[in-house]
Amino acid sequence: MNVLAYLPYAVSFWIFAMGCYGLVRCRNLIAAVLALAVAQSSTYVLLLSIGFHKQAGAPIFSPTNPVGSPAVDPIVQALTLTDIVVGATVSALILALSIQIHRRTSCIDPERLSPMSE
Amino acid sequence: MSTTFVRLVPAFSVAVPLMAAAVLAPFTRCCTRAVSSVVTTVACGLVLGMTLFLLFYSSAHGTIVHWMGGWEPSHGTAIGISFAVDPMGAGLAAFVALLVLCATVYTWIAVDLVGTLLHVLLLAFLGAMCGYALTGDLFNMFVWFELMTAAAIALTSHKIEEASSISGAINLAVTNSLGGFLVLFGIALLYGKTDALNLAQIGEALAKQPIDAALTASFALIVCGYFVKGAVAPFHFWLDDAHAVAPTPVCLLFSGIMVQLALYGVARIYFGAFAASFAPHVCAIGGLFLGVGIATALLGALMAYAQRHLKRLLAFSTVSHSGMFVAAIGLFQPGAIAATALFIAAHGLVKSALFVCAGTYLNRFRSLDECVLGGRGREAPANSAMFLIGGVALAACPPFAISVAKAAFDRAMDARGLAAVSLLMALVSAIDAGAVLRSGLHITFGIGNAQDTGISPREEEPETIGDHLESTPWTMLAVPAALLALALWLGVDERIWHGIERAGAVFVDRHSYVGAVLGGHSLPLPDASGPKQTAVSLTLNLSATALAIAIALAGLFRHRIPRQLKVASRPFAFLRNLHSGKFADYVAYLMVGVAAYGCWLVVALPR
Amino acid sequence: MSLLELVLYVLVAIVGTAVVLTKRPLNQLIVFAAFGLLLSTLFFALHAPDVALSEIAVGTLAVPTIVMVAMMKTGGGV
Amino acid sequence: MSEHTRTTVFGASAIVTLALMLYASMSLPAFGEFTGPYTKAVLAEATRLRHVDNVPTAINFDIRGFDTLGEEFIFFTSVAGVLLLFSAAKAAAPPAPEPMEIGDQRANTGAIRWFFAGVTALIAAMGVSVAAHGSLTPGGGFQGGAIFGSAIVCVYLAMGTRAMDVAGNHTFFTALDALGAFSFGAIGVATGLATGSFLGNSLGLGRTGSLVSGGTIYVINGFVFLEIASGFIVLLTAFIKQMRQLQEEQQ
Repeated sequence: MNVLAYLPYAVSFWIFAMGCYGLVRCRNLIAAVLALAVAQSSTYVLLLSIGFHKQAGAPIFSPTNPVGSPAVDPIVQALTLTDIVVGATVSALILALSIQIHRRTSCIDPERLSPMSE
Repeated sequence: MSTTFVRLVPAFSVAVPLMAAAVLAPFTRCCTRAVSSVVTTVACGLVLGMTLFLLFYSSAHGTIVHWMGGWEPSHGTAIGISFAVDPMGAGLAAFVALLVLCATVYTWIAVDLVGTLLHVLLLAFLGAMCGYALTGDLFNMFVWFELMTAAAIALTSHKIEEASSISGAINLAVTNSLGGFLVLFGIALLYGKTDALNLAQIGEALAKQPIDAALTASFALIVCGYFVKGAVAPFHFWLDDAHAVAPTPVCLLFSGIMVQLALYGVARIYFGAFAASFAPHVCAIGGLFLGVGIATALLGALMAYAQRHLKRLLAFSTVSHSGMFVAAIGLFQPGAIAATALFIAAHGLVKSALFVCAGTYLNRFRSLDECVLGGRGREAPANSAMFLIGGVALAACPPFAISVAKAAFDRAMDARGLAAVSLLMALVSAIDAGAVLRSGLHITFGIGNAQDTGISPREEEPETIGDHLESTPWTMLAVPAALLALALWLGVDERIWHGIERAGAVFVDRHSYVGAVLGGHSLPLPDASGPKQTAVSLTLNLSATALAIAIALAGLFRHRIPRQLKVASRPFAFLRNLHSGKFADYVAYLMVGVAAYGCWLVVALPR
Repeated sequence: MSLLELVLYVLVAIVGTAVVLTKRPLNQLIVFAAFGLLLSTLFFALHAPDVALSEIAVGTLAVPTIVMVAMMKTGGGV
Repeated sequence: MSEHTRTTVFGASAIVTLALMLYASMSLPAFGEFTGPYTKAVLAEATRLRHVDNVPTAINFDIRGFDTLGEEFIFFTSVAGVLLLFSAAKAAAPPAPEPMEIGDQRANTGAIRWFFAGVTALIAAMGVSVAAHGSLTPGGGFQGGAIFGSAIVCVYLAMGTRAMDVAGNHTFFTALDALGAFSFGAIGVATGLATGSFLGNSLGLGRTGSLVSGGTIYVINGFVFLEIASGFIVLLTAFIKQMRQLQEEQQ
C-alpha cells in the first residue's frame, strides 16, 4: 500500500490534535482562539484532500479548460467555503469575549478564570 | 391549497424568522421595546402556525419533500438540498416555535434587550432550529447546527457584567466548536465513502457497501460531535456553566429544546443513512448508547442534587434527562423513539416552566441561591406553587405527560428484557425531581436545613431593567401556567400518544423515507396503537413520585439522618471536582470521550 | 502525489504545530498568518482557487487583524 | 485537575484517537482517486443548466444555495453578537470622554496619507472585481466582500480614527449588512412564490462566459458581497474602536 496516498488525511488529523493540544495547554485566551482556528483548518484540509483528483483541473472552466474536461470535486470546495466563514465568526466572537473578560478582570488566563463553582 | 405552496411552507418557516431578524437588526438604537417585541412575537407566531400546519398536513398526507432551487434528483442522484418533513420533524419544529414564543413573551417585561439585539439573536436561533429539524441534507444540518452555536454563544454572553458569565460563554464556544469540527470530520469521511450529502442518498449508497472502519469512524465522530451539544457524558461539562450565566429565556431554550435537537440529529442521521449498514449490528451501537445514557443520567441526577444554585440544579437535571433520552434512542425501535419524542416534549414543557419560575425568584428576590431564598417563596405563592407542581411533574407523576412517556419507555425496555433499566431510570427521575422539590419546599416553606456547602451566599443582579420587581407580572405567571397545562394536556389526551406512535413508526422506516425523497411518493402514515398506561408502569411512576418526595425531605432534614447512611455523599466531591469550569479540562475530557466511543464502535462493529 | 503537494502537506503539518507551540503572542500571530498563507498555497495546489482566495482574505487578513487588535487591547505581549 | 494530569490524560486519549482515525482513513479512497456520481452530476449540470463557468460559485449560490443562506446568517448573527458584547460593555462602563485624534501621528504626513488612500482604493477595487467576476473566475461575493471590508483597516492607517468613524459608520453599515442578509431570504421567498421552488433560478441565465451569467446567481452574489463587506467593516471598526478606548484610558 502506498503510504503517501494517506498522508494528507494523517496531516489533517495531526493538525486537529495539535489544535486541541493548544487548547489544553493555553494560558492565554487569544492563544486559544488561534489554537481553535488551527484545529478548524484540519477540516478544510480533510475536505479538500478527499475531493482531490489526480489528472484533473480546477472546476472552473474557460477556453483553456473547456467544459467537460476532468475537474476535482467542486462540492467539497463549496463546503470548505462555508466552513471558513464559520471559523472566522467563531474567532471574532471569542475574541470579543476575551476583550470583555480582560475589561472585567485584567486577566486572560483561562486557568484563573472559572465560573463560580459550587 | 395547492401542493406547490404546501411544499414551500417548510422553507418559509426557516426564512421568515431569519428575515425578521434582519429587519430588526438595523434599528438597535431607535426601535422601542414594544415594536421589537411585537415584531418578534408575530414572527414566532407565524412560524408556530406554519409548523403546526406542516405537522397536521404531514400526518394526514405523508412526508412533504421540497428540493431547494428546484434541483430535483437527476437519474436517481440527489443534487440539491432537500427538505423532508415527516410528522416527527414538523412536530419538533412546532415545539421549537412554541418555546421561542414563550421565551419572547418572557422578554416583554423582563430582561434587558440591548436595543433589539436580543430579539435578533432569538429569531436567528429560531430559524436555525427550524432548519435543523426540517432538513434532509447532512451538510445543511451542520450549517444550521453552527448557526445555533453562533447564536447560543452570543445569547449566553448577554449578561456580561460578570467575568464568570463570559467564561461560561467561552466554555460553550470552545466545546461546541470542537463538536462541530467532529461532526464535519464525520461528514467528510462519509462523503469520501459515498459521494453524497443527502441523507436518503447516503443510505442508498451505504446499502450497497460493506461496513468498514471509515464508516464506523464517521458514525463515531458524528455521534460524539452531536453529543457535545446534546450534553451526554463526558461531553456535557459546558452545559451547567452556560446555564448558570445565561438569561432565563435562553436557559429555557437550551434546556427545553437545543440539547434535545442534537439527540434528534443523531437519531435522524442513523435512521436516514446509517441504518442501511448498521441495522444488523444495532445491539452493539445500542449497548454504547445504553451505557453512556445510564452513566449520564446518574451523573446528572447526583450533580443536580448537589447544587443549590437553581439554574445549575435545573441544568444538571437536563443532563440527566439527556442520558435517559440517549438510553431510549439506543433501542433503535419505533416504540422507544415515540416514547423519546413525547418525553422530549413533556420534559421541555416542564423544564421551561421551572426555569421561568426560577427567573421570577431571581427578579423578585435577587437571588438564585436556595439558601438565600429559603422561606421567601411565600411572598410569591403562585410562582412557588407552580415550581412545586413542576417538580412533581418531573418525577413522572400521572397524569402529566412525562408519566405517559415513561410508561412507553418501560414497555420498550421490557420488550428487550431490560426491565432493570426502567427501575434505574425511575430512581434517576426520583433523584432529579427530589432535588427540585427539595429547593421548592425549602424556598416556599423555609423548612429544614438547606445544604451546607460552605459557600457564602451571593447576591445576583435581577434581569429586569432597573430595580427588582415588587410583584410578579402576569406574563411571568402566564408562561409557566400555560406550559404546565400543556404538559398535562399531552398526558391526558389519548390522540397525542396515538399520533406520536405513528410518527415514530414513519421516522424509523428508511425505505419509506428514501421513497419519499428520491422516489417522490409519500406513503400515508401506518396505523399503530398500544396501551397507554399499564398497571406496572403506573405503580412505578407513582412510587418514583413518592421516592422523589422522600429524597427531597431527606435532603432537607439531613442533619437528622444517622451518620451511617450518609456515605452516599462521598462521590459528590469527586464529581464536583470534575466540573472545574475550565475549558482546557473539558477539551481533555472531550478527547477521552472520542477515544472511548471510537474504540467501542470499532471493536464492536465488523471491520 | 506530486512532490509539490507532498512538500506543502509536510510544511502545513509543521507550521500548524509551530503555531500551537510558539509561546510569545505576537510571534504566534505571525506564525499563524504564515500558516494561513501556506494553507492557501496548498489549496491552490489542490485546484481550489476559490477556497484559497477565501483563506487569504480570512486567514491572513481579517482574523489576524482582529486578533492583533484584541492583543493590543488585552496587552497580550504587544 | 492539575495541568500535568490534564496533559497526560489528553495525550493518551489523543494518541488513541489519532490511531483510530488513521486506521479509518485507510478505507477511504486513496488521495487523488476520489470520484463519484454526485461530483459528476454537479459538474455536468452546473454549466449545462446554469451557464456558469465557476462551478463552486454555482454550487454556493444555486445548487446548494440554501447552505449559503445559513452561512450568511451565521455571519450576520456573529456580527450582531459582537455588537451586543461591545454595546453592553459601553452601557456598563463610565461614559467615554470626547474622542480625540490620537496615536496617528505617524500617518499625519500627507504623503503617507495619500499612499494609504491609494492602497485602500486598490484593495477595494480588487474586492469589487473579485466579487463581480464570481461566475467566471475564482472568487465571488464572499471573497470579494472580505477583501473589500478589510480595506477599512487601511482607512484607519491613513486617516486615523476620526475618519474611520465616518467611513465605518456603524448604523449605516449594520443596516447594509442586514439588508444583504434580508435580501437573500427575500429572494428565496420571492422565487419560491414565482417558480414554486425556494431559491429557484428564474431570471435569464445569460450566455456562458459573459459577466452577467447565471440568473439569480448574479443577484445573490451581489447581496452576499454587500453583506460580507459591510459585516467585515462593522466587525473591524468595532474592534478598532475598542483599541481606541484603551488608548484613551491610558492617556
